[in-house]
Amino acid sequence: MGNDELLEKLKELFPDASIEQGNDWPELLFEHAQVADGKFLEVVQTLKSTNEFLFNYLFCETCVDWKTHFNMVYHLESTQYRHSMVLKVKLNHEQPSIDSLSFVYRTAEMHEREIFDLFGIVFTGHPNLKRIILTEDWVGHPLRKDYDDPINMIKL
Amino acid sequence: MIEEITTAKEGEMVINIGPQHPSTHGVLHLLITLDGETIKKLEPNLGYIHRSIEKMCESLSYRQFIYSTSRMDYLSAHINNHACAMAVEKAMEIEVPERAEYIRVILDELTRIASHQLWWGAMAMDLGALSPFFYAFREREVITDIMEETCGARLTMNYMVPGGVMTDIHPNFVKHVKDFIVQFKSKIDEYDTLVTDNIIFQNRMKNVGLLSAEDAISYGTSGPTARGSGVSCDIRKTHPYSLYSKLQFEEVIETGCDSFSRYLVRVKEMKQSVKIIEQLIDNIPEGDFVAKTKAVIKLPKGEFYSRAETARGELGVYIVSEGGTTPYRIKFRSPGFSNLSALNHMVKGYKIGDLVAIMGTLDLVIPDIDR
Amino acid sequence: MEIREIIFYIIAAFVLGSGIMAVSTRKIFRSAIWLLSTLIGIAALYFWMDLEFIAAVQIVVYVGGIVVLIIFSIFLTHKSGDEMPKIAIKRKLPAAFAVLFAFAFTANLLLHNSFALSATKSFDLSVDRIGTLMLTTGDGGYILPFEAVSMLLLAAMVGCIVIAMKIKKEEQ
Amino acid sequence: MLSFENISHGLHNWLSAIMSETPVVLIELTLVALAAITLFAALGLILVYMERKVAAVIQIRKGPNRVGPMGIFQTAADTLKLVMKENFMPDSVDKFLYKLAPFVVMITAMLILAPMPFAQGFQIWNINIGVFYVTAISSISVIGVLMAGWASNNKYSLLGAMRSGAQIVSYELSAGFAILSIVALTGSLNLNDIILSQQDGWWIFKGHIPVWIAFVIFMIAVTAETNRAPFDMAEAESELTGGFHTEYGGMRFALFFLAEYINIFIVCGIGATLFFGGWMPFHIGHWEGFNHVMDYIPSSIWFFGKTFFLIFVIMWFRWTFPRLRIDQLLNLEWKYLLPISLFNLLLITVIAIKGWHF
Repeated sequence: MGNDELLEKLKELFPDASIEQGNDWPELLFEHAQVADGKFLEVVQTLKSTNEFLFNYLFCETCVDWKTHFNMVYHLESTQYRHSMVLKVKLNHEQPSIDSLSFVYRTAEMHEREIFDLFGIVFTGHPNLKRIILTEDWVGHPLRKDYDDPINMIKL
Repeated sequence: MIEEITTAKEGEMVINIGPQHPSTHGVLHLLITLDGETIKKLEPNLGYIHRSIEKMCESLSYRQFIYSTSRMDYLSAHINNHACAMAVEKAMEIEVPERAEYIRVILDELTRIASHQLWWGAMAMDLGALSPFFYAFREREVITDIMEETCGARLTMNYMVPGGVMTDIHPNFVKHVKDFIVQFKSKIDEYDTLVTDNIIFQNRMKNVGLLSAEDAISYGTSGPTARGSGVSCDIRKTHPYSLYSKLQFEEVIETGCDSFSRYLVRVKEMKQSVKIIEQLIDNIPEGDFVAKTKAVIKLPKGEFYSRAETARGELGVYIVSEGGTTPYRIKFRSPGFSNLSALNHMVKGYKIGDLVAIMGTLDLVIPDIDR
Repeated sequence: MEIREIIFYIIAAFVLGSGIMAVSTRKIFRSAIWLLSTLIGIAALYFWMDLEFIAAVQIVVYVGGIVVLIIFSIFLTHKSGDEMPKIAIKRKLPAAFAVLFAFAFTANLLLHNSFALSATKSFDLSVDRIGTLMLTTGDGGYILPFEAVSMLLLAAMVGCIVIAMKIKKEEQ
Repeated sequence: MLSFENISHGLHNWLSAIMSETPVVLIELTLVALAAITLFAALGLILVYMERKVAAVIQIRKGPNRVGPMGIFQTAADTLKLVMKENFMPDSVDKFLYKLAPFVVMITAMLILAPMPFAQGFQIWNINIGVFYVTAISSISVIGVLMAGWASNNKYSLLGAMRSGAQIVSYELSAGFAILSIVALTGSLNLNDIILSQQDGWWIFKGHIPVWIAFVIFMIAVTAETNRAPFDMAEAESELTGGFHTEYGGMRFALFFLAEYINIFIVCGIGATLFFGGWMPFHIGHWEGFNHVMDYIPSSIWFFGKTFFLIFVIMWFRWTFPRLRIDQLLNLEWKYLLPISLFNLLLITVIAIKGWHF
């Protein structure tokens, strides 16, 4: 499916989300409130199992700290149709949390642990949510923009 | 971690593989729970070589940040640099000169061969055969010599820049690459006689470390690891970049889903890479080796994602730009990290000896995982 | 003293010493090792007596077989490295009596027996003869015990296989 | 002609002439012990050097070539380094057993040396049951490995010890059956008798294909028994980092290392004696001239030549094959080697009874 067609289909399916064409792929953006209470899993399941989409391959999962809020970014691809899309969820900055995708895409388990480690986002329903890269007694989340380590960080 | 050791069930034993262990090829730490010699559970514990490259890149310019990626997957340094350069080029809409593209692809494929050769030797060593390592390095040495001549470095190349390559190729480049191809073709059969056809080797690899196609996709694996499970995922074919759409080569796919399939994919890929180089090496066009770019690169506001096929799988470079001279956020989707996540699934119920063999076929490079 | 005697006393001291260590040490693995050296000492005694075949059999059966099995089972037990608890006096006493009795009994036997050397060699030591005796049906032949033992071993082997197969079924 | 036989007999006669029996025995014991230790050291140095050179040839590189001409003093320098090294010991090991283990392995290797016929009439102990003695004593060496693995208080070591225990106990059977087949053909357990029975041809030539099978099984089984690759499960450096000797260093490690090479020498010596006629020279039928030339080569050269050839074969295995997995290793023994060697022994017994061999 081409990007334009995909865009139309997604608009049909999620009328209340903000959908736009990004640089590469269609981008689907949800507010956190829209996908709270387990609805996010439903959305992802729809994307994964609807016959037209079949987004079965989560090839990148990351997070961006926008100082006022976090954006979770999921890059999805269908290994059958070879089309891709970007799924984004806006999280609030104080207590960021979102449903874990680790049972939909197994790869999310490690990626979410990394994001938890470096951004401090809590994934509800994750089987083993603890720090993966830093030591368990580390304070703070280094990839946040407000993280500061005056001893080890060199400011250019 | 401590609590897991103490909560091990009666008759089970928890063992630390690494961070200093001969077969993790780096500072990977695996915590495995054993029943006798059978693995019940495996948990990777990362971060021993974590340098926070993503955070560092937030304060580096778009010319500088490419160099830090040579240190990620140091065996695919050229391809990493290529992916980053492509992300910047895409954002800036820079047209890369034809000559630069040719040089880039040739070097990418040479890198792939060199990486696979190192893997081949190291994996045989994991299985207890020490000699193949030396045979692999005999050919690999020629490639690193070519690299040294061309870029001045043997491991961390830093040769690709936004818009092309840093310097023109050495006058002897074409001749040396051709010599290499001749040597490689005469020696590749030795690899099969020494390792592939060995019955002990085949018994160690066949039906070990099964990863079904479905699981391979779900675990986000890519590269030879996924292609060994019958998943078509070569970025060079599925999302062609640079010259790959014009080139004649096959995507190697094996459907055995076991360690041996992953092994075969890599060995056959080396032959495909040689095929690609042969198509290009005689036709390198004259012209500029780098496009004219501004001294200070400023990316427009937006998000840019570029994908490239490294020796280990799909490398994704995700740049979020606020319009400044440095990226706002960079994410490197490294192939090793996702491939490692499938390890627990693959080794369950196998022996320690198999763990080493399976880890060998995943071709892990630890700095690529930790970043 | 002749050299043969000196060697005998060295071996005897070794056997007795490691025997005492085997029962008095409180670490189970060390106990097994001391038992092992006792058995090796006994094999050495056989060698000293020029009973080479018996000595080699002693080593193959006891050292190569039984002690290795004992050590394996020690490996499989938990806390094999810990010291065992001290034994209470009331359990030591009966043991001491038993030892005393055995000692008195053996000493009695030894003192009342005359160890007169017969002029002719009373038995042939060669392996050929042992083998022939094992399979002789007539007088002095050991074919019946030999066959009985082989049946017993076969039964034991079948039993082992049955037990091992049962465990496998349970796992599935 | 000057031979080992004459030297040893001359020495014995001379000593007996000048003193009584007890001091003679004592002096001879000391001399034998010294000779054995010297042989040990020399073998260790030569075999380690040989292994490194063989490995180098197979791996298309040069190997040691700096210390002395062709690097022949490299192993001596290495030994010096190992001797000078601190004998560290990790905490919470069973100190007594930890220190004892290398010596057990070493002493076992020394004991097996006793019945080896190094040359015509030259042997430390002409024991009547030579082959059986070797099999018996070699079963002790596993105790040293188990001891080392357990006493180190390290899980890798323990796993290595368990593996090696299972492995050695299993492969002893096949090695035993292979040896038995030659015993069946010769009708004697004495190593000298076995050699003398090969006066008119070595068993490997006389015994048809069954002896070849027995020889192949013997080589596989002894490779496994000496813990050499492709059966080096007990060390398995890519899996268990060092197996049972992970926690050993310095001279204690060197003893394990040395014992491994001595064991190789011994099993290859036994192999050469059983299948290749020990110190017997190579003869061809009625080629009198040729046979006469062969007779001029000293018997010790024949023995060492054959032994070193077999050692080379075992080294060749090591640098070519990948390692087996522990369950494959045990399957190979119990499902293939053992039934084959049992059947083969039956065949050889028939050949021996019917007198079908040459």
